[in-house]
Amino acid sequence: MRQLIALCCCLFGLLSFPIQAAETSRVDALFTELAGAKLKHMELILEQLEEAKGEAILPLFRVLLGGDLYYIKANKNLVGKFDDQGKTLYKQVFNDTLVPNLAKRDVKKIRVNNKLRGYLRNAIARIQLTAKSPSVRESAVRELLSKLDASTVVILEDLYPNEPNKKVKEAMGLALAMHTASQTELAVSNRLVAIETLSTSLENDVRNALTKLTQDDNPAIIKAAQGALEQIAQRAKRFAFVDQLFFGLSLGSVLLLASIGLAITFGVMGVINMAHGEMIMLGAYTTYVVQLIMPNYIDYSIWVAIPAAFLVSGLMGVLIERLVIRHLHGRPLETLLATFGISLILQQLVRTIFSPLNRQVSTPSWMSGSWEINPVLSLTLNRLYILAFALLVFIALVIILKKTSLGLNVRAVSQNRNMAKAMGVKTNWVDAMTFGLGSGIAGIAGVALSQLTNVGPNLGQAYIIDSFMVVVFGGVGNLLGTLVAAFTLGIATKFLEPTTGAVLAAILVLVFIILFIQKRPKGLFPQKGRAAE
Amino acid sequence: MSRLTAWFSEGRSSGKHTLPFVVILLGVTLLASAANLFLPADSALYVSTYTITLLGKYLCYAMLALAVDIIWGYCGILSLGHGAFFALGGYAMGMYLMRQIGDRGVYGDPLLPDFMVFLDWKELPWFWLGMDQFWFAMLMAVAVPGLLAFVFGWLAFRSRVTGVYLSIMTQALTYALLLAFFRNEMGFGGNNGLTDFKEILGFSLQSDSTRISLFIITALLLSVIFVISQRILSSRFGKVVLTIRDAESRSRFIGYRTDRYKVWLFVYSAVIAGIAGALYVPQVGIINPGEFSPVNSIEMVIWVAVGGRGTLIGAVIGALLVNYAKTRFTAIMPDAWLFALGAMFVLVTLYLPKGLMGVYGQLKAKYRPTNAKESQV
Amino acid sequence: MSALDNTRELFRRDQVWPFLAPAQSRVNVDNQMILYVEDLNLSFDGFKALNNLNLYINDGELRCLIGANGAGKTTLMDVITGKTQCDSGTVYFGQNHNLLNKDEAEIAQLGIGRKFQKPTVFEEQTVFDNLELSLKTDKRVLPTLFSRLTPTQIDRIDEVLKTIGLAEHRFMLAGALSHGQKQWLEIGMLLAADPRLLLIDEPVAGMTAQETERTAELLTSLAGERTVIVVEHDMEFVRSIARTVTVLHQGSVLAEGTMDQIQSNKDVIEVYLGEEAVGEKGAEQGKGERA
Amino acid sequence: MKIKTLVSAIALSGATLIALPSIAADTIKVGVLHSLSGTMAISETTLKDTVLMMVDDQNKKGGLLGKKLEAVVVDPASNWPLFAEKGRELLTKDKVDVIFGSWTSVSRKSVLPVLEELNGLMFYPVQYEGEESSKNVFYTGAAPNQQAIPAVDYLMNDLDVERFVLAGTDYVYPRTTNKILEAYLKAKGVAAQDIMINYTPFGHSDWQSIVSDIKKFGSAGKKTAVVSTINGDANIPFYKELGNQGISAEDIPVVAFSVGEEELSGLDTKPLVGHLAAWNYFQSVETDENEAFIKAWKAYTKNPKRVTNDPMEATYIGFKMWANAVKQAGTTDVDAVEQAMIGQETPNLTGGVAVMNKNHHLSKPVLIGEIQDDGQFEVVWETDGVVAGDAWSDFLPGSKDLISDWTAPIKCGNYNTKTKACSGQNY
Repeated sequence: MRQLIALCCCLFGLLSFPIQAAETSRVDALFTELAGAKLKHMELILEQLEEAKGEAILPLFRVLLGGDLYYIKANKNLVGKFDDQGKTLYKQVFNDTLVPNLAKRDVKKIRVNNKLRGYLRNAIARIQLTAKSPSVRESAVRELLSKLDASTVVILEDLYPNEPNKKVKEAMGLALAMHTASQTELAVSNRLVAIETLSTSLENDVRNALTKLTQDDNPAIIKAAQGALEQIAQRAKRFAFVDQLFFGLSLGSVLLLASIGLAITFGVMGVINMAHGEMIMLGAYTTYVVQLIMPNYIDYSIWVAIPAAFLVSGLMGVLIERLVIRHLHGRPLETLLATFGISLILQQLVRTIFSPLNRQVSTPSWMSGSWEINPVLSLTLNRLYILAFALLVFIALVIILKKTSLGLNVRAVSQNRNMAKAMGVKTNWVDAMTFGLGSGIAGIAGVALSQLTNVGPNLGQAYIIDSFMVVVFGGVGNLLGTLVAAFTLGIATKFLEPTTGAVLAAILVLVFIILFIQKRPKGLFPQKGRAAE
Repeated sequence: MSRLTAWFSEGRSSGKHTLPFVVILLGVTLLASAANLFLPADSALYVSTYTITLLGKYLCYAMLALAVDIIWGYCGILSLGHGAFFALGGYAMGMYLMRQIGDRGVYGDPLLPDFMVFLDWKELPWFWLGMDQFWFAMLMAVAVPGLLAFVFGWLAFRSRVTGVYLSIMTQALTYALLLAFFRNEMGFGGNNGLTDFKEILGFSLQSDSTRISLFIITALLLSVIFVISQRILSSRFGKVVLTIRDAESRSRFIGYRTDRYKVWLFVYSAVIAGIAGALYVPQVGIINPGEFSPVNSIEMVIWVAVGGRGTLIGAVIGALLVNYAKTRFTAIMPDAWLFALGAMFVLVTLYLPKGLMGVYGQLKAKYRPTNAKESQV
Repeated sequence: MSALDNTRELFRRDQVWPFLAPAQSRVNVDNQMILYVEDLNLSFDGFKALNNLNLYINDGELRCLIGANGAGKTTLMDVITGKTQCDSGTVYFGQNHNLLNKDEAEIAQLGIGRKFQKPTVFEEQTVFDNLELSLKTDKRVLPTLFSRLTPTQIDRIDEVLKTIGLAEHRFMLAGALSHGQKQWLEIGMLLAADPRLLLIDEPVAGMTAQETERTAELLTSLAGERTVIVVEHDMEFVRSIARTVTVLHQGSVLAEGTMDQIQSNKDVIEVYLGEEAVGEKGAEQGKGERA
Repeated sequence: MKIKTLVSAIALSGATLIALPSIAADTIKVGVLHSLSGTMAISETTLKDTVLMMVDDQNKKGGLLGKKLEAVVVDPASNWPLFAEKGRELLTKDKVDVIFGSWTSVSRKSVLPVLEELNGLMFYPVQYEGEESSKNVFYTGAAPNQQAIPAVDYLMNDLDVERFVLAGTDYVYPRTTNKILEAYLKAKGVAAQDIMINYTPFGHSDWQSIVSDIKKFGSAGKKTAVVSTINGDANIPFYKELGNQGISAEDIPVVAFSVGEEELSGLDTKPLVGHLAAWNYFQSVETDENEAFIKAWKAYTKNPKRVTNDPMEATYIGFKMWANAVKQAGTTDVDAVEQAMIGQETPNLTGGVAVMNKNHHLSKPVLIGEIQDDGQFEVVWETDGVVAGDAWSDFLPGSKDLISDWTAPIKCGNYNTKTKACSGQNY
């Protein structure tokens, strides 16, 4: 089998060789034409190029699709732009030889628009049907599902029989089935078989094809199509549920991250820390700064940002504790006022330092994109990571509080300050550390949030209230409560949203919390000891 | 009637700041008004209409601060949701003013306010009915906040939700209302709220005389509420309220149903807030969901903290000072005023735990120790 | 004018509004019993604080509760005054008032006064106000709002002030009083409320010898028209006032009787009085020899 | 009686300090009423700087009528009632001759009555929902017919879009715009089930479900596009979510009305390449005026990376026109300037000429751009010639019959062509 493929490949090669020789001149002409062509003419040129050069044109299309195709103003030669450690260089499109000493003004970009991009994707897919790696072939086929025209079908038909890879074959089979099913002149039996095969797929294009078939004039076909759609819908429903659950969990993880720091400063120390949101904000800005410092290592920046953010926010926390909170012990409601003042100051501070505009924090490549489980269910990677991260932080925190001596002291102080003092615990030190810890974790949360939302002076304000709700709902001073509360609220919101819409969902959740607190005045997991009051 | 006056006269002994306060307040009010009406615009003593509306606004805030102080300073209940009651009162007034526009709206629709016309609502929602009657609107301005406070307080205080939990719940309350009023489906004008008012009781809101009268009315109401509150708080009821702040369980063991005391005080405070809101809207010219935002409610608490909680006069002074400072700062140093304000809050909580009145008290005690002794009488 | 009259009618102080009128009947003590506590059970996660405890108090008697720490003395008071809910059992005040379905305020209004271990008075208010607040009056919201001190009430307060010896401190903030004075003030607050039943938790803790004596006199004098239950550790004090003593142990009654009966009671001696009793006996003997 | 003195001190100082009559200096005062703190600071500070730059620039040219210009900046702090108060402060206390300010509709609505009462003059530089025309305000931003409708036309004609998602933040601008678009689309024969409308609160940050709904809605075989009136802050998480859920511009293009260069500078545009925005100006347009403007701006802000955007152009045009009008009228008196403004022409930055119409709205070209990976827009379509801003939309039942004409004989902001009546004026 393999040999056979190889054989046809080189056959292709042999055949195409003389033609190539003949056509080189024409191709070059096309190239020069491409340079500086009007958007509307370009598609035509590209078509000609595709048929002329076949697979060999791929690199050009790729570069063009990536928006990196330039031409040298002087001689209209095409070059591809690429970045190397921050400085832009240009290379030949077909053989990766570097084109030396080209400055920005020597070259001009060849623009593409959506139409062209669409065309290029298909073209690349068509060409890639015969690519080496099966995965590429498969994605190529799936890409084509939506635009099945006679020509592609022909190609698929003669590739189908001798396709070695099972999955690719499946995909091709699907494509062909779609085609057969849609052909009214074919025998009903064949079409029914085709529909049968379609009913096993979750692809959108398949579903749309079937929906078209329900307008078919043959009752049998209609019936079959509807049956198939039924099946698909059934399966899709299950995945939809999973999807929604994931959304809920993801929102929950964000709430958890935002509130867990507060669970310490507020829950354990009883400080109503209105500046908590700004601690998160500081974390986010730290991420931004880190990325400024290491622009070429965005992928690793996060790993630097996390400890950095922890330190920055943590130190700020210690500072606040030493300067302000320390003087307000036993007056929780007054810490509210002081910390509110602090939050105002911090906001204005970043506004003056970083300007009030949002700052760009780019997502590491390994965090972008999504994990395609199947055509209807795909989980976005960044949220997946953040979910995991939130849980990680939570566990780490629990360990710190339960296993380390700091944790022991913290709990001692939170339960009975004076007794702890009497036993020789350095309460001042513990307070500073606790507050630092809480703030630091808020900072880490900031790193995570910088991947989801905009990094601006108001970042903190957006989360402060939710955080308080989560902590109070969970039970002040109880980490587990915070965890449960965060996920409960997250999931609840997400399952309400489809029916009620975002705003009403939020309102309902709030009202629910208010009523719940009437029933359980100390939250889900009431805490023993006096820290709460 | 005589008995009521008797009841008041008795309070005089305890509320010894009351008289001077009322005198000064009304005095300043009348002077300012006169200066605005009768002096030529170029004289140095002329008080511009801008100042009048500004002062009017301050007085509304002072009234609001009074409400917060009554519940926080005297009963120890820190409400972070008083903005809600204020805004509800304001909306009641706003709806009345909206209905007053009548067919002078840009679309000339006799019944529907403009924002309803261009989001093409077909008929007036039920809760707008009757709002064209001044008395009814004013009734709503006090009844709605009062009712909300009653329901909330009744639930919360009976199940003994206290301290931080209560504060956060009040915050949740106002936040929920904020979101609700943002929704355009609610029929309260969404984010834009209610604005472009023309007349109140037939008097044009643009005219100085109306502004002055609104200003004077605000001052009058403020003093009346001040006197009543002073009296209430110096009655035995007031003493019970203090015991709730200091040792609630004890006063239960003496036989006081503290939860009921709290509920009624909460309602009273909410009603004052509602009145403040209703006076605020015609002087400022717009009411929108922003008033519900939790940050506003926190600011109110800070006014009281600055002035000195537990003393009505302190609340008033705090509100006037902070807002005056805000006005000045936003004009003088638009880029840095938040620093100043923030620093102010921090410093006050750190060094003046009893607020300005606390300082005043200390000074007095320092210079006139004998008097300090009497003051406990 | 009629409207005016109505308002006048509305605010007459000497009578409360009908719908506010108390549906409260007097405490029924036909058979000389004022407090019935029957098989009371209460456990704080696992630990049994009260273990089907039975206790009957006669009307007008003075009863001492003694027992080691954690014997359930204070818990019992908490249950009686409605501070804590018990798991099972019944507590009746007289024959007609079931205390378990009432909250602190109601119970207090029925005429059960309580003094805490640690004196709790309203520190921000004057001694006078403290007493005024605890007077036996209508304690619902509106009446309190429009209430005014009647001469009789003032006399009552003066009287109490004399009894507790704080007459000259009447306008001092309660917070400024000494510990002992606070103790007295709190007792005074009980007197002002003139309750049927007083629950007094360690009245003489932190008092000087003669203060203690005066307290003893006061309590004994109270007994009779009032019923008094005293929890105390100071044996001397107990002996000086006690007619009947009840010993609690691990949440249930261990023994009951006069001081002498108690002291001669075997199991009491071993669980509670133990060495102390022996020591005292020894001391007496010593005296005897010297004599 | 220290207390008495204290209170009186405060009250009086309050009264007098603010009331001290401002010394009539020999300058022309330009009020700047943009939020410098709070939620809107993110957008408005830029415009404050723009005005300051224009003032500098004008002064370099020797000012106006032989007087120097003096900018008076105040901070309404994104607090709507404060806009009215500060507006009054500018007009009565600082006696400014003109105000440049406001971004959100509500802030404009809040200050409007004050302007009309004190007969002030304000330039409002942001695209908005229309349905308003005041004698005292000149609207240099786009009206719906200068942004939304051409954009939808482009989607239908050039991209053959058949299904539309109208996603917006829940406030009056998106509400109105979407109402207009809905009516327009239906008029164009788009079926009701092919239009999906969705509103979210301000600063909405969790877009998962909504984006996945859009995805589902878009997977029905017909070409689908999103028309986004989502407000500033919420956009970044929205686009991030789009990118992560793998919705590319080829599948479902998003055309936004409030996403400009500045918003894009806040995020990584790689995943957004190809999404659209409709404006009257893009930084990428290559004309001499624009180049000069950009150069000046970067120099002024001392930041070579600083971008320009549409509201800045609107401010630029507004300021130029006002300056010309003042020259022409020879005074800064509001009524004179107001009349001189109408018919005023000034070159815009995209190579055309902006004209101020009788309804106080501008005639501008409409451009549609595709987001590029460098955070700039590539113009893919533009109207031939300029479009006149329409104060009162013809697609809303309430306002079909209304027109605005501030020249004699009508002199009315909301003149009903049917009843020949002018309703609701505030003066």
